Amino acid sequence: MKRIAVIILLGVLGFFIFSGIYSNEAFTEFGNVDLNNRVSNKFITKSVTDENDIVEFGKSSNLETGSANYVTSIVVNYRSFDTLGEVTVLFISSLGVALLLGTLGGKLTHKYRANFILRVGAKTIFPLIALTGIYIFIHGHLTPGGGFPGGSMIASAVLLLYLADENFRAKMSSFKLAESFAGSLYVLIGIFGLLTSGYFLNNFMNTGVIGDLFSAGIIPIVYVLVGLKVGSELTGIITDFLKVEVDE
Amino acid sequence: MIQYVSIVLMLIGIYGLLIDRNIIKIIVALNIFEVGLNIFIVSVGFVSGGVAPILTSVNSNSALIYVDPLPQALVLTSIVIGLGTTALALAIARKMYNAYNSLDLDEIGGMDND
Amino acid sequence: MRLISLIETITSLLLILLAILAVSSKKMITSIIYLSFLSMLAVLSFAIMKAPDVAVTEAVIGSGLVTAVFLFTLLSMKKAGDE
Amino acid sequence: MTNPVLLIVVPLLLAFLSVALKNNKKQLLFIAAVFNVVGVFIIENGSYVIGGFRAPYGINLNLDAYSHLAVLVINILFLLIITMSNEKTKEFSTVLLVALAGLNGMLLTGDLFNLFVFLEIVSITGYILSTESKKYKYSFNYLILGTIGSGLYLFGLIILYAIFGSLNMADISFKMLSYDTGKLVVPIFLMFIGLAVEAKLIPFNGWVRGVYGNANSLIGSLFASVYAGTILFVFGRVFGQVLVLSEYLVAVFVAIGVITLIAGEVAAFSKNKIREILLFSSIAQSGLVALLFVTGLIFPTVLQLLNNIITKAVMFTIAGKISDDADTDEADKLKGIFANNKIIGVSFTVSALSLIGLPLFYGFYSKINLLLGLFSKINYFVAAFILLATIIEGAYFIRLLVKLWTPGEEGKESNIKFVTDRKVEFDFNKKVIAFMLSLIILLAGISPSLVKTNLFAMNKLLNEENPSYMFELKGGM
Repeated sequence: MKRIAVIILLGVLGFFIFSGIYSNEAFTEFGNVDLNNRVSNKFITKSVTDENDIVEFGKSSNLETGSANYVTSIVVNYRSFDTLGEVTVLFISSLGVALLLGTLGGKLTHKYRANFILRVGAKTIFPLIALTGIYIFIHGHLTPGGGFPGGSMIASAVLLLYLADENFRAKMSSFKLAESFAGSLYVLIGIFGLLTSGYFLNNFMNTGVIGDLFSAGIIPIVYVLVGLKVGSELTGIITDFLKVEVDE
Repeated sequence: MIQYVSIVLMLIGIYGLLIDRNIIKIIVALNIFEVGLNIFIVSVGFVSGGVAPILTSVNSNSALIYVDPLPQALVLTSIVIGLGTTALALAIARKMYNAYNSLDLDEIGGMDND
Repeated sequence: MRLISLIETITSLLLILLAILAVSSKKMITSIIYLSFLSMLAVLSFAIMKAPDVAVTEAVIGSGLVTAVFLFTLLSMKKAGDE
Repeated sequence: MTNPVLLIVVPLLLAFLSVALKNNKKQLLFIAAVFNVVGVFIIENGSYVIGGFRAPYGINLNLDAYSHLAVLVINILFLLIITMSNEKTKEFSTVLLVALAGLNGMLLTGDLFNLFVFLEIVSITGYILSTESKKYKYSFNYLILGTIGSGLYLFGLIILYAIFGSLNMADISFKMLSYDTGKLVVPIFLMFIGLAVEAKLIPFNGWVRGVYGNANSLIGSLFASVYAGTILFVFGRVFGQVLVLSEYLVAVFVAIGVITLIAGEVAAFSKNKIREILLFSSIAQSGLVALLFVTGLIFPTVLQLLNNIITKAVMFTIAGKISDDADTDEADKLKGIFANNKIIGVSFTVSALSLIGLPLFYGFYSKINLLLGLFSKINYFVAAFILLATIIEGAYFIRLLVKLWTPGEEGKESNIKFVTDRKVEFDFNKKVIAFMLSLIILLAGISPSLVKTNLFAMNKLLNEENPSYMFELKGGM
């Protein structure tokens, strides 16, 4: 009975949403978006502060933001403040998980023993995955990816170790230290920009030639910090989830 | 097509939230809602025939037609926030299970652990 | 171009199917597995919509870590339930 | 030292550091709160862009008379509350630091997506704080409702982005002026749901009873005063100033506000536990403030909001402390409790009477102002409901006060001996600050001109014609 009521309710809601969205001609149809009507057009030509007609890969230099990946340029430059908030969200939820589960003393154990291949394989693959993660966040301004997937990849490498060896536990104190260090440095970079140029999180370094590894000013630095922070936070969450109540 | 689907996914997520009484499945429904929302956000920036918003040696200048990069940046934020809330929700769910020894909201609702 | 729209249609239908399965399945574990598949299909749809950054992030976080955390939760509850 | 971004990032920096400096967490929290209180007096109004990218493209902070008043009040209240319940802050120091950053961010930001991020930060700190009571089912309920609410807010916001191509508050507001707002009912309503969950409006407030009703002195007063104040200030910003509402939506929102107001007051009337009375009164006040913001009254609404959050800070701290120590907060079991704690009793009484709006108290001034504002808008209907709500409010608060002051006579549970059994020791901090706040309420009630002239931000709010986001529009896009 309840099911039918809910379905009818959602049908009405769905009709309301669909008709509300698609009866409005200003809501452009899927695929027909014109970027000139949006703020993004200035992100594409990188001309928010400087006038710029065209940006060319490997040629244009010293633009307002030097990232070849537009998404990265938004995430770490134009809307960097959102990213700081996002890192904070992850920080606070890992803290919340730690408050809830961190005090438990027991260890979650699985019933089966990991076989030889998993045990040896995990130890071999671990550095590879971790390195891939690091590669991803160092190249965040050139290729897809960046701090968040890179950091998560490091955490999943640790996860693999947990799966292979149920007695293995990461040393959380060092992860906590890395997390605190990376977060503080992110804010301090922002404050440094505020002191030198009057804008918080200002890109105060030379942005170089688009497409070079050493380009884009503070973007790679910030992304490495974000990667480290996300990696240690997620490792913390996973480690806390592997704790269980001690049997009485 | 995929935009309509994303809205339907959100509705299915809300349906799950209203119908399910199992804590874990409520969190699953919440995740379905979030996946739908994320697809919707990305779809708002899609340009048919557009190029992925990365300058490379192939797509080497900004005069090409790119898809809107801003919604993609927003989705990155949204995904990470979703992970944060899911982890916290599951941690609370575990605590609930320990406290009430049940995962059913109807059963838990009747209990009072004062 | 044709192929893309075909893939898009199939992805869309599968997305809805998996969402319904995930919501309606009785067992928690199957529900979680369906959610994991749903995330993977979301990755595909992000790729179709030319969003590689989002696709990479969703692949690692959405279908990887979220599933792992869900499974750990379930595992810990099963343990408590056994005793 | 005049950039308001420091109000957000300094608490955040200290929060990150507090993970490494575990032993000094409490001190760091205190430092940040004091820093922010000093900071709100030296920041200067204006629009501040972050990262050096101009406003509709980058994120900006918008410090005008409205948000300046808001950060002033919220930061001072935050400091007072953590000082009052000093003994309970240790475990949650880092969470509170992040909450402080998030609250300031919500009030200052000039970008709707950035607002979403800060809203999530603040709500997550809220979920974590609510687990303190160990009533996990209520925390879970709160988390699910809050997450779905902010998801819907984001959904609505993205539809607005698809239409206007911008996320900046001033930019969207400017573009909306020349747009048929009747077509924007769906996105605006979705955003409304998102904020209404946190603002405790009916029917999105299912979480409030469990969370507020079990909170201790620190967390209850934080929720009822600082969190509620912030979310209502933001509500006023978004729905009173940024988004242009169509008449249909205004009617719906006012109806929701009126229903929340009346239902909240009636529910409060039927309760016996102190915290439940207060929480339903909070719900009612939220409805009142939200509906007034929607009708376009800014100054009187802000006065009423201040009345609510200052008095609730005092009352929730006292109620929380009573139930922490006495293990109950049922008024019938606590008869005469104030006879042993006169200073606390007086503070509580002054706050309650001010909330009702009796003459001589600050609340009278704010209520008169908002009624006059409604009359000038020829909105007698709403005014009648507010008067009705005031009568109910007066009835239950006076009933409660009588119970708490007069020792119980006969009856099974409520004899005098019982009162002396449940003795509550209020520490020095609570006494001094609660008394100080009630003095302020009295002083502001006796001579309202003090409020007008002494609070510099309020003064500007009165004088400027449109006291809100106009900086950005003047700056040009």
